[in-house]
Amino acid sequence: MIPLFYYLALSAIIFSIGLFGFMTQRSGIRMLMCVELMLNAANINLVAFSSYNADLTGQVFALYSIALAAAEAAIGFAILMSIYRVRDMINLDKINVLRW
Amino acid sequence: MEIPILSLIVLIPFLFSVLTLLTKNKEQARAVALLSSVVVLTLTVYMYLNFDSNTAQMQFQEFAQWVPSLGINYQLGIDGISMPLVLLNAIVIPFLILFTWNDEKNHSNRFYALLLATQGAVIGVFVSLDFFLFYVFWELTLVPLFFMVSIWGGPAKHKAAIKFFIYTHVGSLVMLLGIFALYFTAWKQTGTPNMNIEHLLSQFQFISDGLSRNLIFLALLFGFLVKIPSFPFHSWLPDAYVEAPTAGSVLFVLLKIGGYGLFRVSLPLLPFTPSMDLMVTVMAALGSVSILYGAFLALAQRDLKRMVAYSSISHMGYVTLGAAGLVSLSVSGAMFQQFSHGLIMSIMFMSCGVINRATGTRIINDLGGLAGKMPKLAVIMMLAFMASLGLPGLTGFIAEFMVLTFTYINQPTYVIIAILAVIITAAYHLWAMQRTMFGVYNQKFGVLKDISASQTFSMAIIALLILYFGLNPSPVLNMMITNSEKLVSLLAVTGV
Amino acid sequence: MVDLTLLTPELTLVGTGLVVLSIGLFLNTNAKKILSYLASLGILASLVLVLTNLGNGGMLFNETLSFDALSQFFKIVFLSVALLVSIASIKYTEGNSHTEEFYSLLIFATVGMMFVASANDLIVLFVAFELASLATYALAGFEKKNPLSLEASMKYFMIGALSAALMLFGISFIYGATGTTSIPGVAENINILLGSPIGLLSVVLMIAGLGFKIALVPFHMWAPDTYQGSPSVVSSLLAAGSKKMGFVAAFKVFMVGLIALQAEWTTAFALLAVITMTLGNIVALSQNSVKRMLAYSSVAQAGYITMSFVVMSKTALAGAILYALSHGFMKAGAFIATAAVIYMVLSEKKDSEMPDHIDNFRGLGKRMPITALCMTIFLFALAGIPLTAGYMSKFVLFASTIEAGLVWLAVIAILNSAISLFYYARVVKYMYFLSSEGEKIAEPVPYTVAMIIAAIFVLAIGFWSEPFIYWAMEAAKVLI
Amino acid sequence: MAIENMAFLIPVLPALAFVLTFFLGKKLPNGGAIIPIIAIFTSFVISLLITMNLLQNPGQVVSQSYNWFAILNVGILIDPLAAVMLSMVSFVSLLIHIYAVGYMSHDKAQPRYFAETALFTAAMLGVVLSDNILQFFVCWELVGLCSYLLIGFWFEKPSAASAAKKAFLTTRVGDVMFLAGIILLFADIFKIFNGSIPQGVYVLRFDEIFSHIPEIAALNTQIFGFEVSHLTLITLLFFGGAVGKSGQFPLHVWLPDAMEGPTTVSALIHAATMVTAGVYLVARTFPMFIAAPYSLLIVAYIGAFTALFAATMGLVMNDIKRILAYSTISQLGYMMLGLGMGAVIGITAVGDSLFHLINHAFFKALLFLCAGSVIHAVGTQDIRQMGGVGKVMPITFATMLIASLALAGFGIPGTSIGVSGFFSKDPIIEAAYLFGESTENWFPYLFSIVAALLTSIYIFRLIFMTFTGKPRTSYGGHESPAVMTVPLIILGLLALVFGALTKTSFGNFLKETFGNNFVSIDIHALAEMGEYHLASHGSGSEPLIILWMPVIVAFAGLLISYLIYGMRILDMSSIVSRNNPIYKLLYNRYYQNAIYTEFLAVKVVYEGLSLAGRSIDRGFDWLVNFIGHIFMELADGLRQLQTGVVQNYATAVITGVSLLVILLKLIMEVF
Repeated sequence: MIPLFYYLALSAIIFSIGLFGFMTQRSGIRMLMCVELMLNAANINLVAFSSYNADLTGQVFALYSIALAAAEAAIGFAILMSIYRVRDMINLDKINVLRW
Repeated sequence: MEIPILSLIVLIPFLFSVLTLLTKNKEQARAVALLSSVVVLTLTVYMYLNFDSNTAQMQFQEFAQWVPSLGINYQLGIDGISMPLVLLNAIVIPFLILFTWNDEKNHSNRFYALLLATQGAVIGVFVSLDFFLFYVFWELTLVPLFFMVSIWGGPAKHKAAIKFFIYTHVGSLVMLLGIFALYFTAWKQTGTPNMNIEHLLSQFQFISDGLSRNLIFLALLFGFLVKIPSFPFHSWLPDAYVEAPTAGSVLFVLLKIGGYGLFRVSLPLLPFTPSMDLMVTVMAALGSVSILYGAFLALAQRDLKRMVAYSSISHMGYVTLGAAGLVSLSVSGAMFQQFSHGLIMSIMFMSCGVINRATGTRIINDLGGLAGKMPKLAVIMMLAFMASLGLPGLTGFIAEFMVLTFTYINQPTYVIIAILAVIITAAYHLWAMQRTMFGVYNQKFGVLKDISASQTFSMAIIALLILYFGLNPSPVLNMMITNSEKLVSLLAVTGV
Repeated sequence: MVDLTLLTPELTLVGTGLVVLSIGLFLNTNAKKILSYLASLGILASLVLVLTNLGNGGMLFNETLSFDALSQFFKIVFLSVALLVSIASIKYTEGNSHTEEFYSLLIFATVGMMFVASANDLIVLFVAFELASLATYALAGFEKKNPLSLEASMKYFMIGALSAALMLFGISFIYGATGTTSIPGVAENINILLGSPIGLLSVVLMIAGLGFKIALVPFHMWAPDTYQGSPSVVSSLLAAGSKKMGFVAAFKVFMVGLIALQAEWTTAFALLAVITMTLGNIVALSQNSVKRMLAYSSVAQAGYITMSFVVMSKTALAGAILYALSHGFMKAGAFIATAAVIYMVLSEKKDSEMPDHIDNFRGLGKRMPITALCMTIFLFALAGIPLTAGYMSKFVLFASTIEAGLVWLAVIAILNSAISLFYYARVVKYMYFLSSEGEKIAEPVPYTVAMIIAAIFVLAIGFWSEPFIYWAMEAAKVLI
Repeated sequence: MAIENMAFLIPVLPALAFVLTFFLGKKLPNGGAIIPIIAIFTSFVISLLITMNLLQNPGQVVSQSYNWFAILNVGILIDPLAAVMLSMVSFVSLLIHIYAVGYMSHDKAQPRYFAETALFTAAMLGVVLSDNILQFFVCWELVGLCSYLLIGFWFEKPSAASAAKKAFLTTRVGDVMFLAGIILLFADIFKIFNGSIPQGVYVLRFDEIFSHIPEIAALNTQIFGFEVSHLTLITLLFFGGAVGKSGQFPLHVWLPDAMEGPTTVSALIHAATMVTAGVYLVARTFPMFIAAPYSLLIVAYIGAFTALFAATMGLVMNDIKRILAYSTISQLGYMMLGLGMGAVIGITAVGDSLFHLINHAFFKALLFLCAGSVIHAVGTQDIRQMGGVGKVMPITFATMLIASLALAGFGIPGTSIGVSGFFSKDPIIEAAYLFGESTENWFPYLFSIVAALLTSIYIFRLIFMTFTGKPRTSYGGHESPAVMTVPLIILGLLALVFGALTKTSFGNFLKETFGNNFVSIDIHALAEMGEYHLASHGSGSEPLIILWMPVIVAFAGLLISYLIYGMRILDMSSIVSRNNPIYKLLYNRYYQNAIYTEFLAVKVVYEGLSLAGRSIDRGFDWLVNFIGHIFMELADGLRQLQTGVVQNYATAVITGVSLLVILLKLIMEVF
């Protein structure tokens, strides 16, 4: 069967992609997607570990985190929506009234 | 069961300061303030009369648990070191209130409230035997003075207030570090936390590490030197003293907690400080330099009040120097200097205030010939100036003579430096006297009224005290000597 | 059948939240005022329940929830902050059609924090953590017409999501290494990670995840913007409440779970503590927005509390925990006072650019005497002037560093608090020494009540510290 | 009750008078002058009685001591030395007070005047009868204060105010040396007792001090490589104090300016209550001086030089009071010289010097009072505008003439014919000759003899220009009222006969002082210690020319000034002119003012040191503010990090994480 290392490598790659995207993307939507990537990378880890440790906790945890991710996305989109209402755009790098 | 007199003299001012806040107008405020200060004075005098000046022990002790889990207690007591200073405060404050009796100030209720609060805090520092309590009062003295300067102060009041606040706060924090160190090392040794000052001081010698002992001593010393203030930590003083309203300056003068700390804390620790000789030298050097430096700068000032402020630096140098003398009489001389300096400077600042009020200027060269118009002021101010330049028969001389003479035994060099300053001191006093009081009257001031009855009364009483204690210092000096002998006997243990 | 008495406070809160939410659907805007009182009552009730349960502890739901001195102490902190906030919000939500949402969010956030406080398992911890976060994201953006509020919540949310991901990633490694998510269980099997890069990585990830809530530099950058932008009452909840949640979580994760990796995280926290307090204090010096200044000051205060991770002694923890409590009252109070001022400013001119600008504090002593007095108390407490809660907790905390022989750390902390005095005193100066043309105005009752309560506690902790220190000690015993 | 129990009243009564007059004076006639007069009269009576008592039985020295504070005491010591001083001071000051009733009658500040003079007298009396050096110093300072107040009596006059300040400051310089001497002395005795001073021993009492002279002399210190005995140091420091108070070179500058006060004050200062204090200090501590190597020599040289130096300036002054001022300085020089002669004639020196002091007190007081009444009548102080005053003011003229003769010292050696000055000044000059003989140091003698010549020249110049000839300006002069002339007459009589009456008894009486009565001192042993060789043969055995020399120069002086100013035969205009450098030098008083005030005080101390200090202080201030400034700058810099762009925040977070990982990794590697 596939060695654990592969999973870890995969999740690491996904996570890094997420990080990179989060830092570089302007649109709020894309940034949210990057966050999802990172969360899922974590989930991969959890699941992989749980199967290798032969213990279900990890998978339960993964389920929880998926649910949470959904909730988070909901809130996030809500915020972005209302921003869009007020500012007619969601390029977050333009939204820097609060600074210094 | 006898009355907890110390708690009373500490708490009454605070209590009444709250009452004063509630008063509606100036008349009520000053009346309440005066009442409080008079009560405190009577209590203090009563205590003084029942005070045994032949023992160095703490008297009128009070004890109550406060924060047992940290060994913090509410513990008060008074001895020969603190008694004169408490007396000084109790005496001067009522007359200070009388002095300001007819001043036109906005919100005088706040003013008197702050004044009383300061008194309470300062007395609290003197009588608390618990380091925590000590520090609490120590810091509390800052707050009312900060407000007083920034509300009723001169043109540059805000800068001065903040500077004074931060600067001295830093000093106190460094001191606090030292206290912590004492506290925990003692805790480790005895296994139980205890903030009692005497206990902590007695544990100091068991700290194995010499370096940390030096550091602790230095931290505490720094805190005190900033408050005294001694060269080179004095730069907060001129601004604060000058910008403060007259009463504020007087309160600053009564703020003798720095020197007090020197006697209460530093000297007992000294014998167990590894590099003791170095420390003593440092203290002596700073003391004598402050004396000389302050004198020269006073000579350089054009503003009368600023001159007085610098002269105060110069005089406080005697305290440090005398403490470094390590002879019982030099130490008590230093203590007496604190007492006498408090009295003298009070009048000096009052005079500055009066002159400024009357003529609208404090620039020495603009003044002149006031003696003709304000004879009463002239007489009192003359006496204060003479006392301040160390004229025999007045308190200043007793203190300075004792400090110089008895310090010479151990620290000849620094005494010689200090003696040079005596001439300069005379010089700037006489110069200022000549330019303000004598010579041709500057007509642009028009007709001046002499100082009011209340001002005359309050200044005259203090002046008489200066004269009395100058002729017969024993009433306060003896208790000082008793305690300083104890302090010095500790030193003798380590063969000094 | 498990005995749920220990859980009653949380249950009460949840109940209140749901009730408020559901009733709110049927009420018209003016009538919604009741809800705020209702919510406040609910919070008060659960606070009372916690206090009654004080002392008896235990585990629930096969040891995923633990009820002990620590958790209860922090619950008290959260609930009292929540209570202050909800009382203050009576005024804030007045005539707002979304009152019920506000309060339910507030309550659920509190519930989340409380669960974090008693979490004994990483899953519970994470979920509760997220619960609180999500609720507060929404709260921060509560003024959904106000671009600043939205920007605040957006930043808060974005960084929050990022750090949640980081934390989860970290947890995943810990789980992988130890095979369990129960915190004590982790503590037993963590030794595998000793000195391994994975261990180090997971430690750092956890620090990042929690440091976001604690607002440790460099994970703090959202905090000033969010505190400034979001409604003051919410800022006070964030600063006073959810920040403490980060601490309690960190206490559990590091001091219980990852105790074996102490070497790594002590060093990390040492660095972060110093940087945090210094940067916070220095940047606060040059702020003109009072809320932003308070934000930086709370960054700095976080730095102080973090010192306890470096010292790791019973006194230090007691100090930190006490500090958490006092800071809760001080900061909540300060923000509420600011809220009052903002209310005043806005009631005078609607579209004021920066209503919490320090110039609006001119002559406050005359215009809003009570507010000014309370604000002064809070500020001096934050600065650590004796006989206030701030001084007492600083005293214990700083003292403990000396006790542990970390003089350098103590010196840095002391110097920092000396710097901090400057910007606190500055506000006092504006309130009392600078005059303004504005006339005296009636101070909104709810704000005043909240502030007075806070002020009373601030002074009480300062004067009569014994019981508080005792509780803090008890709580500290749980960790060490 | 025994008279010595009333001794304490001597200073206390005038002090009381001060308080009373100060507060009640306004309500009484002539500013309550009566109070101090009565008080001082009583003091005088008491001191006189004590003196009488001592004359009969020299053993009964009054000596009382009480604890003051710490280990220091207050006390009274009246031995012959003190007794004569007391009587003189109280007597002269009494006369001056009486005189002042008339002189000050037009001044509205009379009460203040009489109060202050009373205090002045009290302080001086206190100096005289104190039994320990500290009390001595205390009263000494009070004297200084009173002189300050009185010189600046007309404080509206800027010149008066600054003169007062100058007087106080200059004497202060001396006082500081005196204080330093006391401190050093105390430290030494402390050492001798090695730190534990037994109960009831007052180390600063004169008898205590004298009993430790040998030990103190044994202590040495290196100063500039010279091995200096502490005794020498202490005595020289004391002498420094004396130099200040007694206006010896180089601290004499204040005395001429002190003329700014009322003339009566000048009389007090010059005759009775101030300048003599310095001489008295040296006399009081004479045992220490004679035991200290070189000290007496220095005293002698300074004295002799001052005598000459001041006389030269006296020659050219035109202000009548200034002339007298310089003559005082010069006479004080003689007294110091006399004391210095102790190096050869031992204890007798004290007798001679004090004798001159007393006589000088009489005739100098007289001179001033006469000058006063002249000024009172003429309304100017410039002798060039006077002339012929003798006709309008016969009594004043007569008494003034007597005083001048006394000052110049006319008399016939070997007989008891002569004015008081003669009997007291000649022994000093003769001693100076002896001194030259036995130590080959001839300068003192030369100085003193030349000074004697100049003295007689300048005083008769004054007489001739003032009283003889015809008025040079129109002044409505009149003789002064009785209240002023009576004191003149009394003083005149004394100036005339006092010397003749007491010339032998006085010296013997004074010898008793350091004899066996209150502390037994073997002067010869001390002199050995001081490496002095007391001349075997006493005075009076010199060659005749030496005996006659002083008188001859006195007559010479009289002649010269008669030719110049009386007959107007010799024309001095060529000499007395601005373009004559010597005259210019003298007239500008050796440019002391430029050197002391403008250079030392202003340039060096004020502009140099204090202003420098001020800039240093600015530096400190700047430093403090600068630190604050740095923080504000930092704040402004660091807040720029907060860009407000959420992506950057994310970057910050991630960078933080990675940096932490790397750092920790490294740290873990290292430790």
